[in-house]
Amino acid sequence: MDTGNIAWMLTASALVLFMSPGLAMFYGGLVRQKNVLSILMQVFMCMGMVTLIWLVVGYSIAFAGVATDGEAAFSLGGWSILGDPAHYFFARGLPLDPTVGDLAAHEGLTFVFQMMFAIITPALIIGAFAERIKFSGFMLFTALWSIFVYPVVAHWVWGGGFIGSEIGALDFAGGTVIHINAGIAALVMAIVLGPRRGWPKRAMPPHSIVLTVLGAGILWFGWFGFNAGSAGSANLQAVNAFITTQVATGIAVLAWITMEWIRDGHPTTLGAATGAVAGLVAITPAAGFVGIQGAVAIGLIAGVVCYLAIQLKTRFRYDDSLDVVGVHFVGGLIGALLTGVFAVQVLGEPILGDAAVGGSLEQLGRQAAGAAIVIVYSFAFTFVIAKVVDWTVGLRVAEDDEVVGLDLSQHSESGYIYDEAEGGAVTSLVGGGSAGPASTTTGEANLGDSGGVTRSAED
Amino acid sequence: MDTGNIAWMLTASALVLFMSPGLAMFYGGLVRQKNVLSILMQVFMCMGMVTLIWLVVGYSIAFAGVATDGEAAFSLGGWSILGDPAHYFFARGLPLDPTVGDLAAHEGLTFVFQMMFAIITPALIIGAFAERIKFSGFMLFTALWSIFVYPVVAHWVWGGGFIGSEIGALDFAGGTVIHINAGIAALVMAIVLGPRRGWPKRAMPPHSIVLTVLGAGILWFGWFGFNAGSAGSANLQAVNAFITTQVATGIAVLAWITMEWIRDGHPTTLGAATGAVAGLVAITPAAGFVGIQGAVAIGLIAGVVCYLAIQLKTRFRYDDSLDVVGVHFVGGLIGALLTGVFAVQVLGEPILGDAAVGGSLEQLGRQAAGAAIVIVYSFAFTFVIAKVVDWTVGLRVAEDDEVVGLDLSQHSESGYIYDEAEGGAVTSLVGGGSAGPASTTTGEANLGDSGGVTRSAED
Amino acid sequence: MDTGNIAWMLTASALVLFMSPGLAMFYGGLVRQKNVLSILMQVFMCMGMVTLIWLVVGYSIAFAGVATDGEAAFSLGGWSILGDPAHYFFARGLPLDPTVGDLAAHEGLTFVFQMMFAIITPALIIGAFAERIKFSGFMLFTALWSIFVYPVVAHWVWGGGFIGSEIGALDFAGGTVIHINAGIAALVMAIVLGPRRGWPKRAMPPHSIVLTVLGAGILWFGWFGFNAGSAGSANLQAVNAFITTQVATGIAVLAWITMEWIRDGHPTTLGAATGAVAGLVAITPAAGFVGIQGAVAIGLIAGVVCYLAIQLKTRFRYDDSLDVVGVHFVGGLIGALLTGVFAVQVLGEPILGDAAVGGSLEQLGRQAAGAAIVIVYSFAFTFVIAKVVDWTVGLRVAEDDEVVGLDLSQHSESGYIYDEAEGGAVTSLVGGGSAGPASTTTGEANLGDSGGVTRSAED
Amino acid sequence: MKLITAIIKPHKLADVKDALQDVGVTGLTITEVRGFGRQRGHTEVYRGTEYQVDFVPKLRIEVVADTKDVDLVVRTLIESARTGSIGDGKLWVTDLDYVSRIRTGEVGSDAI
Amino acid sequence: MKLITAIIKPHKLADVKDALQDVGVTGLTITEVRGFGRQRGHTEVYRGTEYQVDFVPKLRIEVVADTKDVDLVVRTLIESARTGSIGDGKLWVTDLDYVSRIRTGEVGSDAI
Amino acid sequence: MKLITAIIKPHKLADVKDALQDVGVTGLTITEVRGFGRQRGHTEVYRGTEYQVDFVPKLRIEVVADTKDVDLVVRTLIESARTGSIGDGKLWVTDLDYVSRIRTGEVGSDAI
Ligand SMILES: Nc1ncnc2c1ncn2[C@@H]1O[C@H](COP(=O)(O)OP(=O)(O)O)[C@@H](O)[C@H]1O
Ligand SMILES: Nc1ncnc2c1ncn2[C@@H]1O[C@H](COP(=O)(O)OP(=O)(O)O)[C@@H](O)[C@H]1O
Ligand SMILES: Nc1ncnc2c1ncn2[C@@H]1O[C@H](COP(=O)(O)OP(=O)(O)O)[C@@H](O)[C@H]1O
Repeated sequence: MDTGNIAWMLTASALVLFMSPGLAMFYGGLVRQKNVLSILMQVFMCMGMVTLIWLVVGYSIAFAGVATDGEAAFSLGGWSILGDPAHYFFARGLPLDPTVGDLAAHEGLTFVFQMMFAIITPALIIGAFAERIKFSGFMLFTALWSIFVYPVVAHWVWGGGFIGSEIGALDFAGGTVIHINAGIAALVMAIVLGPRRGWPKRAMPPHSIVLTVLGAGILWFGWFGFNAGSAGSANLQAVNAFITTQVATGIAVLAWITMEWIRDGHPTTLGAATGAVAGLVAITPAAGFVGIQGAVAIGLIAGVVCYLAIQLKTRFRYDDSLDVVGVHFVGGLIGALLTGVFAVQVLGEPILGDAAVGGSLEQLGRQAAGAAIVIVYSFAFTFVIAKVVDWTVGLRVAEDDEVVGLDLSQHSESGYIYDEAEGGAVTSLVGGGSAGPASTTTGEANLGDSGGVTRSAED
Repeated sequence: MDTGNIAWMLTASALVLFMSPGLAMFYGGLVRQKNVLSILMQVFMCMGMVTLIWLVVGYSIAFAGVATDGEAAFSLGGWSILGDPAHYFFARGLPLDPTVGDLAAHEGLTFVFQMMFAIITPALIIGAFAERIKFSGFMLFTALWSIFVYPVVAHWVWGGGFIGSEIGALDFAGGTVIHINAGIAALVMAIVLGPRRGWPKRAMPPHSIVLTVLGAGILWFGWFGFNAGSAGSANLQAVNAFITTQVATGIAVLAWITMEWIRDGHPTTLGAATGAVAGLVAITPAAGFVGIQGAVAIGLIAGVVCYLAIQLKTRFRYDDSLDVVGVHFVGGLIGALLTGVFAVQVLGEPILGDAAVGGSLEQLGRQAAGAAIVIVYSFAFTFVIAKVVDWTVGLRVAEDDEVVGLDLSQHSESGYIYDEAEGGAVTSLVGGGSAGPASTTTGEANLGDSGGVTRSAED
Repeated sequence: MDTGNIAWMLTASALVLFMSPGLAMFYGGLVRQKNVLSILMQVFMCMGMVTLIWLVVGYSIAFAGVATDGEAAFSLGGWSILGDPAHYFFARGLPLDPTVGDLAAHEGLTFVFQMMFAIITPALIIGAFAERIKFSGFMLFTALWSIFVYPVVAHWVWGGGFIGSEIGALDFAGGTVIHINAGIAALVMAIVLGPRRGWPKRAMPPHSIVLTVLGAGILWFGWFGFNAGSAGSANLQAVNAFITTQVATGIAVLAWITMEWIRDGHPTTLGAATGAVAGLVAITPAAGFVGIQGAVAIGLIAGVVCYLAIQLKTRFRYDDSLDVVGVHFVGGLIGALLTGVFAVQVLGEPILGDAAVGGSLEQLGRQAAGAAIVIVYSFAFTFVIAKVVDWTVGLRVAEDDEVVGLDLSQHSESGYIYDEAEGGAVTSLVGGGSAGPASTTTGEANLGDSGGVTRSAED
Repeated sequence: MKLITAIIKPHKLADVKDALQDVGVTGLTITEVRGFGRQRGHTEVYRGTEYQVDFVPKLRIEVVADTKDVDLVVRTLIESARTGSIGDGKLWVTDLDYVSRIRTGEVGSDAI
Repeated sequence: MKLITAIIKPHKLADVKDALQDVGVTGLTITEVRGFGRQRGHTEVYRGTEYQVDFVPKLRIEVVADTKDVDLVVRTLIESARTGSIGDGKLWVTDLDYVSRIRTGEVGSDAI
Repeated sequence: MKLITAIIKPHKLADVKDALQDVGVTGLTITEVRGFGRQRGHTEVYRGTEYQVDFVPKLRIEVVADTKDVDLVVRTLIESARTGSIGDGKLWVTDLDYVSRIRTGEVGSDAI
């Protein structure tokens, strides 16, 4: 790999990692104040735990097939289904060895660039079960999902598996692998966990749209690494992916706020930020394959359709708290399908016959088939994992913990301590050094009342 | 284009895009809480709307002349005045075609790198009319300005137009095109809209200097893409621009807070952040042309003079709310002129005769001429556009809307909902799904009082 | 230097600069609200003042020896002790000259990349004396430290000095130069300044963990520039450093929150963010030398040991307010020593005999020797500088100023003005234009009470 | 005229407001307060150091009412604010010398 | 001694404070509160879902005054706080048993 | 029953709370307020423009107490809140018609 390609892929990998804190801010602003840290914490757990899982088995499952001369661990009638988990077990075989020459840097960069994708995908799901999930349940769910769902789907589409190789579905930077996959898992989780206490009757407005917009800005910035980095080199396709990403996103912002202006009477800042994410999601599978005009179309459609899609949850009564389904599933699906419509031959591989611009019905079918398989697989396996977690450590916090907020009940912390009384005089140091296995929930009255004592940090 | 250059220009383009959310935070922190979202929204609108405008006609107007072998749409006595808007209309002609070979990536990168400049320039103006502009007026103003002012000036200086080619004014990364241009437009807008209700008698302190400093940090970071990216390649001039950017900015921070320490008795955090921006602005036109010593001088002068310049608004009674004139116009002018003084022959093209360090009177004259032309043009056209918008959709919100704040009155949102009472029990869901063309301003009492009913969301 | 290497080093330099605002947010969130701006301000001062110091003498002291064919200003028995401060005095000799060819870009990039390191190192110390240092004292301390401590140590390890060349201690990206150095300086400052009023009895919880997590995210992102940029080129070692950075950090997050879960009963968001920084610190000296397995070990040990180390301050009664010692000194030491254990021959230079994986006892000894020398030097010189500053301008604010908070007392500002009453009606404009050398501390009653008048901005 | 002041749990506000509206109360004023009482607060842990937060968030509700309505308002308020668990809060009534509506200058019963 | 409490529109604070100072009031205490009354709140829309915010921001002003000054303070306060539109707020007066200045322990009129 | 209200300096809260607990007070309610009085505020400077902030942060403490305990509570509160410098604040006592504990409906002395 030449230095320019290395330079770009290092940068792109850093940018994709940066998307995770960006997502944390985006989601964090959308919840109520008492749950903001739980969101940030969960995203950081993805950054920590998935790093470990990816180097132990994830990378192997997803990519061992290709690297080992096309031999997959499991294949069905010649269709590769799984990479060999033992191949790079604990990153053992990863040839970061200068004697291997050119391959080494390339493999190392693939390993780490793809790791960043593996991190952010489960992080996207967080929006669906926000404000009510048990932290231990979240940890187990995310671990299992990052072993049994994400790398498998990544293998199918990118790692030499059958969706990419046999069915021929295109997915430039993860419309199917990431957004459809996470979006459908989000739907499952929203259904399995049930709605938040009081939803939809009680208002649960975002506690800081400022934080959300900051997050959207970081996401937009990082997404250039996500999409243009998916070219794998600093080449023309990367340039194209960069441009289409910017164009689709800008157009989606306009489309979304236009819908709001017409239907709700006011264009909103939250709408602009959400529209940006919808555009980014939708262009993801297409970025390296479509031209600027295709990007305009995809951005426009994503802005309009995702806006309409997020209204569905109130109709169908699933509390997808931060609209992961409406934005990521629907946006990802739009992008996956429209890639089949707008893919241009001259970019990347010549794919769709001889038209200079335009896709084909055939390719559209391939796209739909790829998406459908992932939807079914992700739905089923996410459901099973969710149930397993629910039966073992449990998925949902106790009602009291939900009322108090996850920050206090799960993490013994407050996101903000702005007022002097709370920050200063009211609190007092209990013990120096380690606090010991304390609990916020010991139900003892501190003034010795003999009456019934219940825990009530907020009430 | 080789991979290293592509890698750098992709990175630089992403960095410049990131400056827009950075600017949103910088400006957003400076307004009162009730207007923070309106700032963020307006910046996001630039990110959306200007993307569209740039691909439809902006890029053509600015750069068609060069790309089409130097033929401009309009020229006056051999001086190129305008690129041909039809040339790349709707990005049609943009040769993102691998068969074109090397040119393609270069052209694509120019298109998108320059798009990021076209986005942030009108976003800078937002500071002048903050806290009182009507959202629809803002949209129309920004659209017109991004068609009739920005690309025209860009053409003159960078696109083969007469200021760059005939007059020979130097503008490395946009001192004239961006900062003088936006700064003078800001002055016009501040005058046309008139001061905020209560200004200058009533205090309007920044609601979050923390947010502003975060924004300044992002701007500083992104500005390396802005300035070092303006070299167009990963070459020595880019390295030089990077170093001079860092040096001038650091010095300007010191200069600004020293002025404050002497004159106000306290060095302030807001001063440090503002000084950084002043330094960044001033070094912009010079970054690739001057050496480290020149950068020190420019940073020093910018810090001192911009500090003094922002005091002028209270004297001349124009409410340039966030000091766009004092920082961007004055900083840009300082940089543009001093480029003529400190430009060094050995960097980039040999420009100023044979002196190893130093400019020339002649070049200073060229710089002044270039700046003067842009000042006159931008002043006049911004004024005309402002008046047109004012007469049609209107520029300024009603007094009530201003008192309530633009977040609620223009966007039906609140930036922060920190307290439990507001976030929880006090609000209640009105309707599921789309809210319908509602209005925050229906003046009906909810308890059936028969007395005079007026709208009063804040009072 | 080829374009790919330039592209990467420009990017890396920008990323390292971005770490400073990131650190400002990380630290800023940890203090009480009344001191948040003082933290941000101090970090910005490092960004300003150290830029100046570095170009005047810092770079010369640190690196003149190597660049001038190995001649140091001072050497002791052939061991290079100091670069010649006059060599690049005021950046004069810096050959940013295209005629010099390849050398020029490389030298310029070294100059500016290393400048970013020189900026963030004293910024790290800020955490130790937070919430009580006088601004003028901080300025003088940081200036002296950036002349007499940082560049000297940098010379010893990286600039051709004896620790790197004769003793042979490895320090890839600054475990010894930066983290041990700043960490020990932090210990000195915590002791010299004494604890904050009320510590440890009175609670001083972080005012915004959200801000801290945002800062941690920016740090993580920027650290890729820090570590992978320390390879100096876009090569395999950079790729390796990037991967090990990600791996160690992710593991450290997990290790830290596991410790919390076991010992305190709750895994916390602040713990996750702190664990990330501990991991980043510990991998820094090792990043280019160890493999993925080594990174796992280092991350794990750093997470556990740093968690335990931050509990020490309450036992030994020094108020290292934001845990610089526990995280940076201890983390840096762990990394420095473990580099001697886990360094792998095949990466970078073949260093440790013939083992494919593993260090050697000998190298461990070299690492320990290098660290010990820096500890002694930094301790002694920081102490002397601290005392000099204390005797001259003073280090600690008056008790009243501490109670009021540094934002108001040192900078006449408030970090946040969220409520209408404070932001609006309560304040009133005193004077247009420059405020004059005012003071917040004039102790005059504004209602003409004849009784004893004291200053009391907060009480 | 009387002033009825109640300290309640924040999440009961909606219930209280609705109940009061139902019995004809047309106005009230709320304040965010923190209470210290039999209900214990909670602990927070920052980097291994544990803090005890003794005060719990409460809302103060103030209703100015005609003397003849006081009983009804008090009863309604107590019933709607009650959860039965510790920390439900207190209610007290003060006598007022004088009440006025600022907009019109009306006084006494007409002012509320 | 009497306690005068007024709920006013936040943006009238400066006027009220100035007016009270002019008639010799040397101290007062303000609290941020939210009021529910004839003045309706506003709606907010988040991703197409509309919320009604019933409470509007108000300020409570408290002035302890000598019985003989109450009339003047009340009149001044009402006049300076009035805008004439709905939501101007209420004012009420309570009798105090005892007033003291904490710093000196002075009681009664001397304490204010 | 009496209501004791005190405006104090925020950093004295811990002392006041401890002192009151020592004399048997089992509950109190605090509110963040801003006071205007003899103690001057501070100035802030933003980009060279200076603002005067007239109000200083204070805490209001409210304690409902049995009439027979009022003297003790008042004395304790004043002593523990005193720093001796300007701005220590005020304290006043109001008579209450009625006090009730919401949880149980107990009234009078039993309610506190
Ligand atoms: N003596 C008191 N004076 C003022 N407020 C009180 C008093 N006692 C309790 N409170 C308020 O009532 C709230 C509830 O009191 P608490 O003792 O916790 O429960 P309960 O009222 O159910 O016995 C407290 O948080 C505090 O705000
Ligand atoms: N009965 C009441 N008790 C306590 N506060 C009240 C009462 N009625 C109104 N208020 C307060 O007065 C404010 C203004 O009342 P509102 O009915 O909106 O207008 P107006 O006083 O002009 O008739 C309310 O927001 C509320 O804070
Ligand atoms: N007449 C008053 N009515 C209500 N509150 C008052 C009054 N006078 C003072 N206060 C409150 O008491 C606080 C302290 O008063 P101040 O005059 O500054 O000091 P001191 O009480 O020591 O004389 C003020 O900030 C204000 O909150």
